[in-house]
Amino acid sequence: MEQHPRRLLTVVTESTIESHLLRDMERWGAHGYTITEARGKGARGVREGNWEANRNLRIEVVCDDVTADRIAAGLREHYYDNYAMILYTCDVDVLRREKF
Amino acid sequence: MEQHPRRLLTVVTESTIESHLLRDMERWGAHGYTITEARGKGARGVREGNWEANRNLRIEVVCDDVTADRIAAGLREHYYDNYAMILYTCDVDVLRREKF
Amino acid sequence: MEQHPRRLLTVVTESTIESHLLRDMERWGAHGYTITEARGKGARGVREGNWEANRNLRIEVVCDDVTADRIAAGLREHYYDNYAMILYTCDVDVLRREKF
Amino acid sequence: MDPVVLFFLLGVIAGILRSELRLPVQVYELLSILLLLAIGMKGGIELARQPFLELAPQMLAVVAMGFVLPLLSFPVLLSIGRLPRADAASIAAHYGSVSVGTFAVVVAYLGSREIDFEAYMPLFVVLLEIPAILVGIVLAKGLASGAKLRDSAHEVLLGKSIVLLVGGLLIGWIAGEEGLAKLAPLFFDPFQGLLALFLLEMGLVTASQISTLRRYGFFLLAFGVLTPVLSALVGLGLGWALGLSVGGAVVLATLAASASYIAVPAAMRISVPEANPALSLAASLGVTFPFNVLFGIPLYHWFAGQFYALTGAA
Amino acid sequence: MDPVVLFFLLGVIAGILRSELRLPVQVYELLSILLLLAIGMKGGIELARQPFLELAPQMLAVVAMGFVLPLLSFPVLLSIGRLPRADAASIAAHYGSVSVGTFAVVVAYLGSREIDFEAYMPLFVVLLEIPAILVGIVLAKGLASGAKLRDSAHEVLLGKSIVLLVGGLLIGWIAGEEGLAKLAPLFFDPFQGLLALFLLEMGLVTASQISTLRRYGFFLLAFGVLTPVLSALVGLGLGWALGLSVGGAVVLATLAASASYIAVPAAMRISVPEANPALSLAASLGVTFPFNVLFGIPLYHWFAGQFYALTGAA
Amino acid sequence: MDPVVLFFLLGVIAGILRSELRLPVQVYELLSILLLLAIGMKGGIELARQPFLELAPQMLAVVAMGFVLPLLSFPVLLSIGRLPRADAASIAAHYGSVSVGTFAVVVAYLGSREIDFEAYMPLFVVLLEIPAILVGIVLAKGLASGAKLRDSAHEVLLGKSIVLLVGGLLIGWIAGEEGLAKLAPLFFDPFQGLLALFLLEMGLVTASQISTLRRYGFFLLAFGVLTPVLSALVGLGLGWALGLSVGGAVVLATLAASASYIAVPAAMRISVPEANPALSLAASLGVTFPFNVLFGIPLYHWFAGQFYALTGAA
Ligand SMILES: Nc1ncnc2c1ncn2[C@@H]1O[C@H](COP(=O)(O)O)[C@@H](O)[C@H]1O
Ligand SMILES: Nc1ncnc2c1ncn2[C@@H]1O[C@H](COP(=O)(O)O)[C@@H](O)[C@H]1O
Ligand SMILES: Nc1ncnc2c1ncn2[C@@H]1O[C@H](COP(=O)(O)O)[C@@H](O)[C@H]1O
Ligand code: NA
Ligand code: NA
Ligand code: NA
Repeated sequence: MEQHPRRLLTVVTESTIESHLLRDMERWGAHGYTITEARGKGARGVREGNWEANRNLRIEVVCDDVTADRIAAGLREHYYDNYAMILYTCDVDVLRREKF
Repeated sequence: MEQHPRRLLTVVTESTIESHLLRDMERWGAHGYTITEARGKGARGVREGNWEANRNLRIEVVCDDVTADRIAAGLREHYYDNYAMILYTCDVDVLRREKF
Repeated sequence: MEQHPRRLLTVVTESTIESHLLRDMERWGAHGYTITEARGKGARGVREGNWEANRNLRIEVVCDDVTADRIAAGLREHYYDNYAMILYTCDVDVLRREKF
Repeated sequence: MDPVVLFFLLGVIAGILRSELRLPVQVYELLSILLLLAIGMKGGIELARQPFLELAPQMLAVVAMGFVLPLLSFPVLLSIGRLPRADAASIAAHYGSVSVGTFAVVVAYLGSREIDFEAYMPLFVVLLEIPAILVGIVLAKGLASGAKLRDSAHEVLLGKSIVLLVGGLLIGWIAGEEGLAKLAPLFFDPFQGLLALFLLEMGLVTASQISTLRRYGFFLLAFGVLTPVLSALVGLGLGWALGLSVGGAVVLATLAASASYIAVPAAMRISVPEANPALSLAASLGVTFPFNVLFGIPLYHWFAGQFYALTGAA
Repeated sequence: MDPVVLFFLLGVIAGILRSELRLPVQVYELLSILLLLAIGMKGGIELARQPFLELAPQMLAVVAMGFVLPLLSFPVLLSIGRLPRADAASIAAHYGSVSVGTFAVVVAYLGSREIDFEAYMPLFVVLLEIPAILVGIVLAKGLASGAKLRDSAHEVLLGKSIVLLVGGLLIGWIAGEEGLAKLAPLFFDPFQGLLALFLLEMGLVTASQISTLRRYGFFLLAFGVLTPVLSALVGLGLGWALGLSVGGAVVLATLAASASYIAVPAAMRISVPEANPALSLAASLGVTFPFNVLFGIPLYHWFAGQFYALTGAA
Repeated sequence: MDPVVLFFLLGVIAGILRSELRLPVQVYELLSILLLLAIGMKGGIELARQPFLELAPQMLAVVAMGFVLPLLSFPVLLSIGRLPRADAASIAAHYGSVSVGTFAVVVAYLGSREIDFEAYMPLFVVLLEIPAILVGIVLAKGLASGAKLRDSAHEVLLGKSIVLLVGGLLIGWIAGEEGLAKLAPLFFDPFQGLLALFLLEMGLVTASQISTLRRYGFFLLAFGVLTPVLSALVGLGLGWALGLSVGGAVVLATLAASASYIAVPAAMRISVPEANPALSLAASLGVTFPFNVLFGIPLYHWFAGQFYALTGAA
């Protein structure tokens, strides 16, 4: 079956900034996103997810390389220093490329 | 440590079709699956996950290449046109190949 | 943009062992982790996630190859035989390597 | 205005203003479980009080209405609405079936005005939920869809709302009023409060339908307002013909007027997947639900008053 | 039949018919938190009414029963059941400990029959929860498992159920009946309703155990029915020996008969991981819980009536 | 000690002992929705009883206090605390605003002592929530932050707590006491129970702040205890000047003393992201909230008694 290479960009970050972050990611070229509720631990300590202030979101965006780079650059510039956040990308194959 | 290459197939789709979808995926060869609740946005608009009709599921299946292709083909044929759905695959390494 | 190769290790397992597992994974070198609630099916049957005893967790750790191997080995030795558990790894790129 | 309706408005306004207010979906589920069980049990308590067989003719008539209503709206959707066959069928099914939320609101409405009605009405909710779904599938797929029909009927029967309503009915029937007295502090006493919270959430969901509505324009809006009014007249007439009290006729009119947004959407996604769910939900949730809650129910009450006065039945 | 038991049956039937009905796990958690706190507080209110020291002998005897019960079933599991040592030990621990859900049902049962019992019984629930776990670990690992034992005791003591029960006890003890009156509308008045919902969910879970049961066959079934009956006799005898009222003896018999499905499974997963949890849960949840709820409790009540009449104690 | 406070202690102790006890975040959300709506509705019922305009001067004075309080603590944080400008501004905003949880506790405190207070106090909660946020942003960013300010005000106004409080107020105002009577079994009767559960959860969260506290040391601790006491005196004085009853003055003192941990943290994360949220939460949740709940409120009550006796106002 014909498959098309794309990038999957995953961000784990504070849920407080959800609406701002999504707006920015769409501005930087994301055509869609998937969100799951998460908790975790990292450089900024434990985020247990048991009340407003310490919930994480795990946001996934499937997109082309250029968009992935643009989003990653945007996140590094505008968010990375001040928010609990990690970001990683990996190669994936998608079925219908026109969606992403 | 010995690791074995497999494919990880991820589907994000409407929660309404859960039972049908899982039955089909097992029929197409999945030996297991992992489900997380999700919400998101895509070509079919925002799915906020705040009530029955707009919840998403994120389903992962680890399997061999042939099964991944069969599942992807099945989803494309039977679901892709009529449901909010995306699907992507990526290469992973697993520990005990006999499980997948 | 400069990106650094790392490994993403994903474990899906029973939620009962959460605190023990996280303690061990940190001991084996994980600097952080992300947890989402999950349910699923595998060799040990359906885990519906509707009460204490059959909830799954999906734990992700981004780390270097050596740590990934150490965690995988530890899990295989101490957990794999007795618990509902799968584990897979894949290659990812991260932005700021010093975090992982 | 009933305070529960104020909660609905609060939800709609918060939604339109894009407030951060969200109810966790688990709270929505808990509320709907409690409401469905409470409604079922109330009906069951009442059923226990009277010979079941006496109700059989009424039940048959109500089921017949469930088969007829979608047949009336389907041609309109097809010809005037110029909708594809699948969409027309799906919307017809939504409007032929019922909304438990709207039922709860009319019960609260009559309750706060101390108007009696036949307390076995929850039975009619159950009976009306399914026929329209079957009609909808046949309209979309033709009569050849036999196996699909059986599957669908099976799935709807085992869907959350029917199981809880019927389960509640049976529990109420078996345990009776006295047996259930101890459950009142969870299911009956806070009923209005639970309904208020539920309507707050439905208000938020309704607001999120507005953008779809805008896209599909005037026809959906007109359809979503006119259909319930006309269906209410059908329900009202049937209620009168069956000898129901004024209150009972208002309830039956409201059931006829209400459009499903839980059981039918789920069934249509499976059985008529090519129908666009955004369309039917925008109509049933975005137009008809708020219309019924805010204006329809008082209107049907007024209709019933006039009609029963005219015919000398009241 | 108590209406709460009807909810359990509704859950079981919905589960067997593969209905779409699900309770969100968060609702399950909320219910169990409320029930545990309410049970604890009720016990605490009662403890405040009497000198704690007078209870010490009873408490010791009950703890002793917690140590003895698993020792009785372990050899049966090993020899007749031919189970691996770890599984036998784990199941013995489940049956030596108690189920708070079953306790709530017996309390509701006696309440609706207006049979009094010693109101400090929740204290016994707490006392019975732990000893069997320790015995189970020793049976599985031998006495060399000292550190494991300490860890396990620690974890169970800090597990959700003990913390909420003991916390509730202490709050009830400190605040007393009057102090807690204002909390009644959340914790005490809707208790039966909360229990009904909880049992609905447990019914669904019970139904999901049936496939496992089928796989492991007849022995589990027989064990899951006979053990509670025999344990109930032990509990009944002890209750009589301690001078409890008939109601109190029924409660203690039911506690002895009940098998844990919350605290013990969690502890066994950590301390005896090689035991198969499917086995113990199928027995305790799939057989013993429904047996106790549906048949056991009335049976133990009948036992107690006979026994107390015979001994002239009633 | 009020039983609701015992629940808070239970949470703190369970948290410190690293118990497995967790409340699902959805339960936390449900509880806060119910509490906010209930508080709002109670205030609204009262507002309906008196001419709104008569309250205007009091409202203005309270808003002014909201602007002044953060200006008082900011220099202290900057000079004695040696904190970066952004952190000082953020913490000042937290302490200038209010905590709805603390408000609920003082209401329960006065209620169980049968001390009356002006029942429109929830209005002040709403009014006090926002000014300090605006001051905090200006302190951090300078007056050039015009657009940011507008955005923030907008976001806070549409945040969950304001929408529910104001929505509740309006519903209470429109429907009045009688209209809301049917909602009492969900919102008003179980209020203390809901608050107890909420405090149990807040106790767990408080316990999780302790490690941060340890890291940032003595200054935060001292600040978190002294600021509320001094702010309470400001609130008390204002209450007296406005002619409030003793009870009313205690409430206003407690509002002044309380530090936000919901609305302000969220606003600061967006508008002053370089401020470290761990710092402000450790102070407001880890120190000031427990201090107020356990010691502060009785202390402010005592203050008020002395003060009103001295000035002959009581
Ligand atoms: N090494 C890691 N692997 C997986 N997830 C991580 C890792 N580090 C951080 N996270 C997640 O990212 C969130 C923010 O990370 P941080 O900014 O490092 O505190 C954490 O709460 C975790 O959920
Ligand atoms: N580009 C994307 N990246 C990540 N998730 C997506 C993307 N597009 C769609 N999704 C997810 O897939 C669901 C269905 O997509 P669609 O059929 O395009 O509406 C959405 O609700 C999202 O959760
Ligand atoms: N092939 C698979 N693909 C995705 N997830 C799986 C697979 N097999 C098992 N799982 C997940 O891992 C959990 C434990 O697996 P198991 O130990 O095989 O029962 C299951 O409950 C699933 O959530
Ligand atoms: Na209808
Ligand atoms: Na037992
Ligand atoms: Na303050």
